[in-house]
Amino acid sequence: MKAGGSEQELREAARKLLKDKKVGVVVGYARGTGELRSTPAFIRHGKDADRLIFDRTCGISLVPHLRKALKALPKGAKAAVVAKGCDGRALVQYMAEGQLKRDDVVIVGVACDGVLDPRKSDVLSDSCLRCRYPNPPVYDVFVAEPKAVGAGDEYAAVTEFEKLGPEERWGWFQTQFAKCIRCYACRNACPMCYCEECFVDQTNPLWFGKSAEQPDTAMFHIVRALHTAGRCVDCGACERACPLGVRLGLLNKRIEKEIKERFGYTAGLDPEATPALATYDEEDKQEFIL
Amino acid sequence: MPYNPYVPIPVTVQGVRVESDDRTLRTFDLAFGEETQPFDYLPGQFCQLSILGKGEAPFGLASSPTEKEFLRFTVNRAGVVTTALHHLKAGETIGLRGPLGNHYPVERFKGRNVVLIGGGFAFTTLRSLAVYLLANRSDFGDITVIYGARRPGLLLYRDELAAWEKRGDIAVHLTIDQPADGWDKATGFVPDVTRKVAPSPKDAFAVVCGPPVMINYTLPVLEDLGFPRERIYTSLERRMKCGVGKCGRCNIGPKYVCTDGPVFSYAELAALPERL
Amino acid sequence: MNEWQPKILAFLCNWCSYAGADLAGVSRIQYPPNVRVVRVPCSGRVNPIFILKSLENGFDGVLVSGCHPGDCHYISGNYIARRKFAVLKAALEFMGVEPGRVQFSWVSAGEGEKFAQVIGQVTDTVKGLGPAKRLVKTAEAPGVAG
Amino acid sequence: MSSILKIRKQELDQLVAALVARYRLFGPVDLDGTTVLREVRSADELRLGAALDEPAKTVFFPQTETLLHYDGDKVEAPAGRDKPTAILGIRPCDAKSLVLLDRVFRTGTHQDSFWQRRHEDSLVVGLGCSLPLETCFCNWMNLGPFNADGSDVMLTDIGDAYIAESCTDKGERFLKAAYKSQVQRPSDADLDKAGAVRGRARAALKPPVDVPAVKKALAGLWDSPLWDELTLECLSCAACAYLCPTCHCFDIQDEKVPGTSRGRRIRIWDTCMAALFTKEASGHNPRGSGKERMRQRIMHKFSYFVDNFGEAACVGCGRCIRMCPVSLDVRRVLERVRDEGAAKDQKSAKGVASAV
Repeated sequence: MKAGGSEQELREAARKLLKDKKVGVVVGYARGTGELRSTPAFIRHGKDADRLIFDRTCGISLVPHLRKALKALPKGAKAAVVAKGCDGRALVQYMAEGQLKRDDVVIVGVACDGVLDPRKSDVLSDSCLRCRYPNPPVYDVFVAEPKAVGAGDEYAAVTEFEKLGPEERWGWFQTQFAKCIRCYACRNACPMCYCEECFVDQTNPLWFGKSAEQPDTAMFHIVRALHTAGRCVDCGACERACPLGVRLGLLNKRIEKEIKERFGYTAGLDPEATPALATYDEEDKQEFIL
Repeated sequence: MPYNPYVPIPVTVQGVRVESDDRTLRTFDLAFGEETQPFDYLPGQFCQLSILGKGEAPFGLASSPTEKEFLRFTVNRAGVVTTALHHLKAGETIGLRGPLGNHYPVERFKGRNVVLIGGGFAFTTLRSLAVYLLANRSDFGDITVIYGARRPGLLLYRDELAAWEKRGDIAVHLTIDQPADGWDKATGFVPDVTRKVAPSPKDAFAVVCGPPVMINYTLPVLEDLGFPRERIYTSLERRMKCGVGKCGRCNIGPKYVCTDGPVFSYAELAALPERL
Repeated sequence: MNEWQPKILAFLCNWCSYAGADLAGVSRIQYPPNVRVVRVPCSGRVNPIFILKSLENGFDGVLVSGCHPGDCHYISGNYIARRKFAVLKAALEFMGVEPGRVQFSWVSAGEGEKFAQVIGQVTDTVKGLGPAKRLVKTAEAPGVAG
Repeated sequence: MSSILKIRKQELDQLVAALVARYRLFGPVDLDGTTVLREVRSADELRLGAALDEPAKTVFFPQTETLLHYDGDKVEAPAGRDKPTAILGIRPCDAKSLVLLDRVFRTGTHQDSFWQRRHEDSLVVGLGCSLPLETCFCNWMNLGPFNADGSDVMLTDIGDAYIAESCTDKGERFLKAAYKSQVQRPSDADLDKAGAVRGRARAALKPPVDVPAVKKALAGLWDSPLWDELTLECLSCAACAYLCPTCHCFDIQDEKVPGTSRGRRIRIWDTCMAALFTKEASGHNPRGSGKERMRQRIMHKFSYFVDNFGEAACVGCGRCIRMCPVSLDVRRVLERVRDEGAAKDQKSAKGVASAV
């Protein structure tokens, strides 16, 4: 894929940030192996800015890489990060959760048309097909023009799935779990999985077995979905990271829907809002409680 | 049944003794079950002790092969398995795999002087070695023990140390980090005491066991004193699972602590890339 | 004939529901004996992991019971819990786990009758569902073949 | 003498039936869009030729394996096998990985009985690799898309049929027993086609990097900043290790059935990329940071394994590249190692020169 106009703008923006000493590093995308993959790039010198790309292959969430880059920088130094709409939402959620100060990071927003599902070379990721937030909610620099906000029913796939009977739904999830090898690529690629120690790595107590059998694998995925409930920005990085095509974004989306309908909260839009599961409303519905 | 390196044999707890005054160390004497074949071993080797349902962990044999009646282990309570071991009572059965790993080169020690240098609760296999040397006393030259702990109450096998001090055929130098009430022996860290009291390197071997920091400071002292690297031995610890060279976690460079070690000469260690 | 009896685990908050259970006992109100109780300081202390772990360990149903809204000893523990449980319930149902397996209730210290009634209701529901299969870790894992 | 015969694709059933009669047969199958190795009983389950997402090791060294069952103090080893194992349709890279793993599990002071009893008497019917992927680099590792090492029989796909060739005595005996007199010999045209397929596959691979030079360079790069840089890119997940056909590290865990005295001890794949791998109960961790873990992974594969087993622990299957969530390419790592090593050599040569 050729470097388009916005890619040149992106490189120019990176060069300027480095030249003006606004940031110590620009975390962005470079070409990975083959035409369909990208890889994280840590640009520290203007001359390397030409490595930067942005196109439909840039499906990694760079937020985990930004976290590492910030740690590696001297105290007080800032990092810039290339952020799609979903990545920007993840950064906003970080701010809402007290994980990142707005001033620590320079957000280079990019207009996103969706990224490819790495397992199907010419199809957009599920999360992109239903995306309503192509532009980061906050940014310092924006490369090219912001996109029109997505329309359509973002929960169509959830609604469709719910039409199936419980047996079929369970069967589908069992198939997904059967593919899982517990490499934790989903967790490590997830911007919101930033715990210092994940519950599956705790040994005393050992919450769930370490086997790749059921229900140990299921428990990992369910608890991960619950831990990201009200925080997940549906960037789809987990599904794209999965080497075996486990598709659990649907469960996250269902949880997101519940939280939106019940509590009127959508993650990653407002850095001042308290995350849905860290607060309450006395009037919350409780029809399910005996 | 075909050979299976992962199946432990049952052993019975004969006796349990609280070893340190902070109760974090316990010594277990184990006996072979009726249906299990006793094995032979040499000082420096280790076993995997297992509590079914909790797991396994490696421990150096603190008994000497000359003590036929029991296998002795001293266990520091740190994780899940060691905590479960600390709850054991006499008469209970646990699993054991071993003996594993290599051993101190006792054949090479024959006719030579041996100095044993220990720190903290890593004195276990040194006890095994000392008892072995004393049981075959005429085979060896001078035997010197230098052993230190943070406090007197953390020294292992205190009754035995006292008995050795009374014997004329083994020199014992005990030390603690800081002066303490009632302590009339040396104070100071093991490397410093070693520098003061170590015997001549002539015809001598040194064996060092202790926490990594103690080993790191003691090895150069021995070298300064004139011990060649080939005659300094140490025993290493690493997190282990299989104990038989397969599971891949205890390596230091290309060497596996479980099968190539745990005993290494300083010369071998110096050739490895990773530090302790 | 021996009817199958479900095993149900109940996490009861120390201040209300546990006292409610106590009152039911002292008042000699009959309720099904299928429930094992874990006393917790607050319904807010119940991590969804506890509930999932109970199912994995073979409980056919799980009940979490706390103070009525406004009565929480820690002011807001049950409000926060209510949000967590709503999400957990939706997620499990979406996956095809029977909704009756995991239930929630508010029972105050004075509601011995209600406690007995909740236990009766939960037990009946779980009985209707039959033994739990989904998310249960079976006693013997597949042996080594080949 | 080795047998060569032609198996029409619509007659693959006969081969599968012959394998199933003698072996517990594993082959590539589709699982919701992912190609995995599973037990198969008939040819129509197979998805031959698709790039296998799981490595062949899963057959002999499954991700989860019961080492023993226990009840109270009583310990029981799991029941043995009933039939030997066969694998159909793995590529030569995967077949070679089994040879390397056999060295790990079968040599040294202890033999791994679990690996042994599965691997012993096993039969591998490999499928030559007609279409190397962009991520393939078997030629770097002294292998090729039709390398026979590890296969007992090798198939070459010529379109409507496979040319089957025995590579070992075991493979020869199997083909003889399976096909007896009804063998269809390939025509010269068939053999030409097979030759062309092989030639095309070899030509598709990119020129290799000198891997022995990489091993030499690694010796001097213990403290290289390379490891820090790679750690920044790497997510520290286990995709590369678990999907690597030669990675063999494992963990051992005990499980207990709640409310009983019964349970099992299992082994599960583990990875040197995880902090927990070497963390001791005291909290001490000899490989406490990502840098040390990244170094361990590369060193183990391309240096230590060579020291211990004579070859690198890599067969160039490229799964770690294809499956890496961040497209961290091990070939790029090896090139960087080689270049840094060369730069270092040059520097020290200069140093010597100036000292003289």
